[in-house]
Amino acid sequence: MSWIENRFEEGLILTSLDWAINWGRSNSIWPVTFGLACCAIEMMATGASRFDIDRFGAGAFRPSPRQADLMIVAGTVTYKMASRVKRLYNQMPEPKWVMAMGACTVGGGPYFKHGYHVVKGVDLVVPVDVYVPGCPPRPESLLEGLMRLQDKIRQETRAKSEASRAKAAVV
Amino acid sequence: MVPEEICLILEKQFGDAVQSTKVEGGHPHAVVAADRWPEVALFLRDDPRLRFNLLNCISSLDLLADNKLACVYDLSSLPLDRGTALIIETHLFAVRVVTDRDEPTIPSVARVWPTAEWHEREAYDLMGIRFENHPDLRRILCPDDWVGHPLRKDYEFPLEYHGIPATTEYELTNPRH
Amino acid sequence: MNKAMGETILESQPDLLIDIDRREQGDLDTEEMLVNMGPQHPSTHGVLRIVLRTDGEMIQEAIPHIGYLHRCAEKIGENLQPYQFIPYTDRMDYLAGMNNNQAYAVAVEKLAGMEVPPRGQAIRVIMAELNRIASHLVSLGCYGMDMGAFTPFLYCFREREMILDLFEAACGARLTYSYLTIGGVFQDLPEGWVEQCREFLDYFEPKIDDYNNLLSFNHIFIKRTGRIGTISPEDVVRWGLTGPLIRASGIRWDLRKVTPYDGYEQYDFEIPIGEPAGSDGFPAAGIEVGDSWNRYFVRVLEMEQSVRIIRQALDRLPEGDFRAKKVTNVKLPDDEVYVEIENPRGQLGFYVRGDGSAIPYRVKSRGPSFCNLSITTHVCRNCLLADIPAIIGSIDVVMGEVDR
Amino acid sequence: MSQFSVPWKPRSEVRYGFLSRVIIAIAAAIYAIFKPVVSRFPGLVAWAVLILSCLLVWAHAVIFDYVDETILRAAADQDITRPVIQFGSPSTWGYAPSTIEPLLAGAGMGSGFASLCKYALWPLQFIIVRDLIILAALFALFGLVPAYAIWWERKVAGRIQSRTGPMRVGGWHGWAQSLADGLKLVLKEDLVPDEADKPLFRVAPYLALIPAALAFVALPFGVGWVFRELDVALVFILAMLGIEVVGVIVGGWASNNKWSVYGAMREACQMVAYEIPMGMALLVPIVCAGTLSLREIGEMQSGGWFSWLAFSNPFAFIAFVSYVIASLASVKRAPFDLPESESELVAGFHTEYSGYRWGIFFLAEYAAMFVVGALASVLFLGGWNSPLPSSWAASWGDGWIARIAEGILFGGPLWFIAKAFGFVYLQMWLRWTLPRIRIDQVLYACVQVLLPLTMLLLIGTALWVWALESSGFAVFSSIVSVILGLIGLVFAFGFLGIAGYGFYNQRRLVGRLNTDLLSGS
Repeated sequence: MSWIENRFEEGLILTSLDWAINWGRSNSIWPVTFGLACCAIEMMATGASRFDIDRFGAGAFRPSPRQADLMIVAGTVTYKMASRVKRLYNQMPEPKWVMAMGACTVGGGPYFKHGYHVVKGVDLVVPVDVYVPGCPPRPESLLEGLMRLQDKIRQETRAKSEASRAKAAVV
Repeated sequence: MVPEEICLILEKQFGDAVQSTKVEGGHPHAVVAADRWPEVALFLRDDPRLRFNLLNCISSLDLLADNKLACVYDLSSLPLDRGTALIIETHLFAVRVVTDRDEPTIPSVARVWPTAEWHEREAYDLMGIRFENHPDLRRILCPDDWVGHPLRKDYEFPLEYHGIPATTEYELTNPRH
Repeated sequence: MNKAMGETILESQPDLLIDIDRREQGDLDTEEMLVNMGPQHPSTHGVLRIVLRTDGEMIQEAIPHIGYLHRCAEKIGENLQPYQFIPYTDRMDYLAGMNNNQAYAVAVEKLAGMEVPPRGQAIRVIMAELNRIASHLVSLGCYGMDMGAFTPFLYCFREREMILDLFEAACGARLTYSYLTIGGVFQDLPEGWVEQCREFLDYFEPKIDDYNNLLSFNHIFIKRTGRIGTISPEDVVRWGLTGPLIRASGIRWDLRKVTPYDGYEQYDFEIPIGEPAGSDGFPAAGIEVGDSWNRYFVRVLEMEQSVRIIRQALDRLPEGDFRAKKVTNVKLPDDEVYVEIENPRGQLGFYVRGDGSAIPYRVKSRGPSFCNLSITTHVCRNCLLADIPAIIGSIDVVMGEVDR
Repeated sequence: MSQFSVPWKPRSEVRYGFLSRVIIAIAAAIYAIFKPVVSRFPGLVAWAVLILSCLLVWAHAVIFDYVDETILRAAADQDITRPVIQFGSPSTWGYAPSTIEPLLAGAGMGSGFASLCKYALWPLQFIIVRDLIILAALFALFGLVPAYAIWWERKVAGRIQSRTGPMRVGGWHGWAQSLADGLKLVLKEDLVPDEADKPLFRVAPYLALIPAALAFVALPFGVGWVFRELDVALVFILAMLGIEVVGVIVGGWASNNKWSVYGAMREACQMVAYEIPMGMALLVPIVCAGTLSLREIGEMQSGGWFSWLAFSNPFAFIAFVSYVIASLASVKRAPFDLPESESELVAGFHTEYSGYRWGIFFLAEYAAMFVVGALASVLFLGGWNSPLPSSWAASWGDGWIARIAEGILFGGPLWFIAKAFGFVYLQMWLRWTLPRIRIDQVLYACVQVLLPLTMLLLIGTALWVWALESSGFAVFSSIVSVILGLIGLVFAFGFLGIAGYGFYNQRRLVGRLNTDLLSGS
């Protein structure tokens, strides 16, 4: 929404617009089918019958990153894989979000000490919105992470931010 | 067939090429000279008494104290007849091939057991043993531009790879060996 | 993929160049294409990457590239005591954590000369077989999904969740259990667990028929997988394939029978093998020994046998200790040992070498998926693009175990 | 400078299409207005929108008839002849509002109401205005069918897979899920790959969408409720379904992605394979009916269940089954979903598509599902007629209530839409049950099995229709059609019974084992 962002003050129209847009985005977070390791199995379990991530509208796992909104980095990211993760992130269209699922993607996890080939946290490669700890996180944790992401999306606004207002004041 | 008999057969067939044998303990094996190893491998596979048709695993070993590298080949023999009942007589054995640590070279047995191809690539990748006559000796697990062979005892952990920083706490977490 | 990369692959595979020369003499020549399948691809089961050399839909060559999940397990094993390394074995084959724990525990016990009490052994067998069922369920479901049938996947996961409930009750974890530890199991079974397990088995056994009706004997499914990717018994052994693959090719080989460990010799069970078309309980046509369908179906049959083993183990679960007295700081002698056990995917081997201290000098694991995957290039030749998921799925790789 | 120095793209580089901007603004404004109603009575609104849009299609004819009648009767009463429309003369513009007012008042309306209506009714005299209104209603339906079908598909999939599907969005059973998806898709970045053939890439989704929309134009929703009644409606609809494929092929090719090209080429192969058997199967009812006009075919089947063309002779019955199979291939549904097969070709022809362009492909696919279902219902299953013979209603008179009751009981757009959605449901059911077949098997099934089969069916039907001239055979034929009708009845009840059983049973989802209560766990 670059063409409308940071142009107008907050107002009735803009907040209504914000509400509608955030409602649409937060209720339709499609993850990309991208499993790396153990956490991917829990991610599959989250999509399966008992936990059913589809209840929140996030069940449409898209095989192509072009159609996805959310990249759940589920599992250990290695140095060999890091460039692929980054490419996948770049292939996703805006707006996009990244969830770091599991201890390995949060910060290296059990492989922190002797894992010569393990990236110590996926935030060294792509920007992360929500961290879900656990090794692997239970499906409930992943759903909780999804809801935190929804909260985060609902707080987005297209109005002039404090920072840009302050910058304008300085200029 | 017990390991003693296998060792006897091997020593009778190859003489000096079998440098030593060890039949007691958890892992009976024979140490074979590196230059004769393909011959021995072929014999192990094709001899009707031995028939070691399955290569289970190649374990590379860094003998830092002796300044040697070694490969341990675990073999087993299984029947190929369809639906054979379980009264099959199976036997297990291992062969160790030792090589110099500075110029580690062992002849490849990928032509004898095709499964050895990937195992040897792994040993090359992680331990740095070069396998002569290997059809496709490239790194298999680490990226092609990886520096060093990680499973060696004196391996230095990388501090950075393509701009991604690794941890700086390696001095605290230096490997024991 | 760019052209340069394709050329390096061709250069590294001299026989491909010969193949191309032969093709160029033909009168009708079509352009070949290098297609990069993975590491992010829905049907590569994780981060396997396969470079396909295709002529239209026909696959001329499929070259797997692995290592995208290389997590340095062997290096870690050299730096931790065995009981500390157990959690890392969970994460190698994350679908069969219990079996991996068991393999390393059996190897270390053999090296250190430890004895596992009978109750510990029985619990191990129960857990290993339950995990075999859980792992095969995922394999079945994912294979169905590779073939385009989405629903069996969710049914399989539904039943698997119940097994995870049982594991959770026993050890508190859903996926990475670390329950089978050196010298036995980590803690005793909770009260009432045995009854719950029986209840599950009663629920689960009829479900196998459901899977068969829905997927195994589905006409389209047999058409898609039968006679695809057939591996002869000779090739199976040459490439060191084990587990359901070797059995599907008609060789009755199972380490639980051949070299029994943890008291498997006490239990009465059969080793299912792949059968030709028209055998009892098999489709009348469309399959052959060693094809993808048989590899799939051997897993279904193995689940039935696992249920049988679990029932026997539950019936004769002995009382007493569940673990040896000393588990931590066990001194490993200056010796070496190589032990293989039957993992759901094949023979999982651990080579452990001690040097007199409590930390092993060298740990090497032989992942069954690693060996099983190495036949890809040999099998995926002159088949259709749609057969690649059929073959890879029937090999059932877990990349955590391939790359370790 | 390493490749990881700037890991994310600056916001300023994000590109949005012009259309997406416009749609965002309109959609957001509309939603902001309706937000209070929607958030309070979600279920009500969902059903109201669905029913209203069905009624809208239905109602336009009634309104126009009423307008025509009123004006003409009033004109006749007051002895005013309908003006001859001549170019340049004032009467080109129809009756002036001032003329309409006394007419309406004379026709019995209150003069106040008549003066209110005069400006509203004035434009309705012109065909083009009427057409625009009908088109608006039709396109509302066209947009609504896919949106509803996508949500429905997710719910059906959930039920089949022993889960629940969307539950949260909007409240009642996630009814607003498609709305949220649509809004989000429109708001996504409009991404065109650098290496793609950009004009083709941009135009391809519309190439798929517009034919699917045009097919709606010739669909007869009921007697007189068709936008353009074509003599060759069937050929027109088939042609439109054929053109839709071009969009897929162009999109796959223009993406410059190998997976997309695979998808496009598979679609091309598949089209060649299924189009001929599908057309052949559709010729069978045409031979039975002797006309290409869908309206006439529909009217022929107004004699109740046993007069439907699928039961008219054994060949038509089999042709119906062949058509169902070929139509699955035509709309790329499982087990023929090869062009977008997820486990083989990442996402097939739409691998590179994102945002609303991808959404348009999706819209077209679901609209096409509805169209092939509608075709099946017109040509084989009685069209807009209910299973009860419409002759039963003849004595009811033509009062308003009788007309509505007739429309509900004996046939009308609701029956037509319900039948088409029955087919859509069948397609979903198969999609979530069957594995996918391989491309060579598709070609084999279509070219070597279905094509000879449908050819034989065509010859058989022709002979059957020829033999009907002898009266003895006609008796035999009617007996056969009763038997076939009974078989069809068994199938229909089986279909509904299994669906109902599944719907009821899957409400009881499988729960956890009772391990929480174990001591020590």
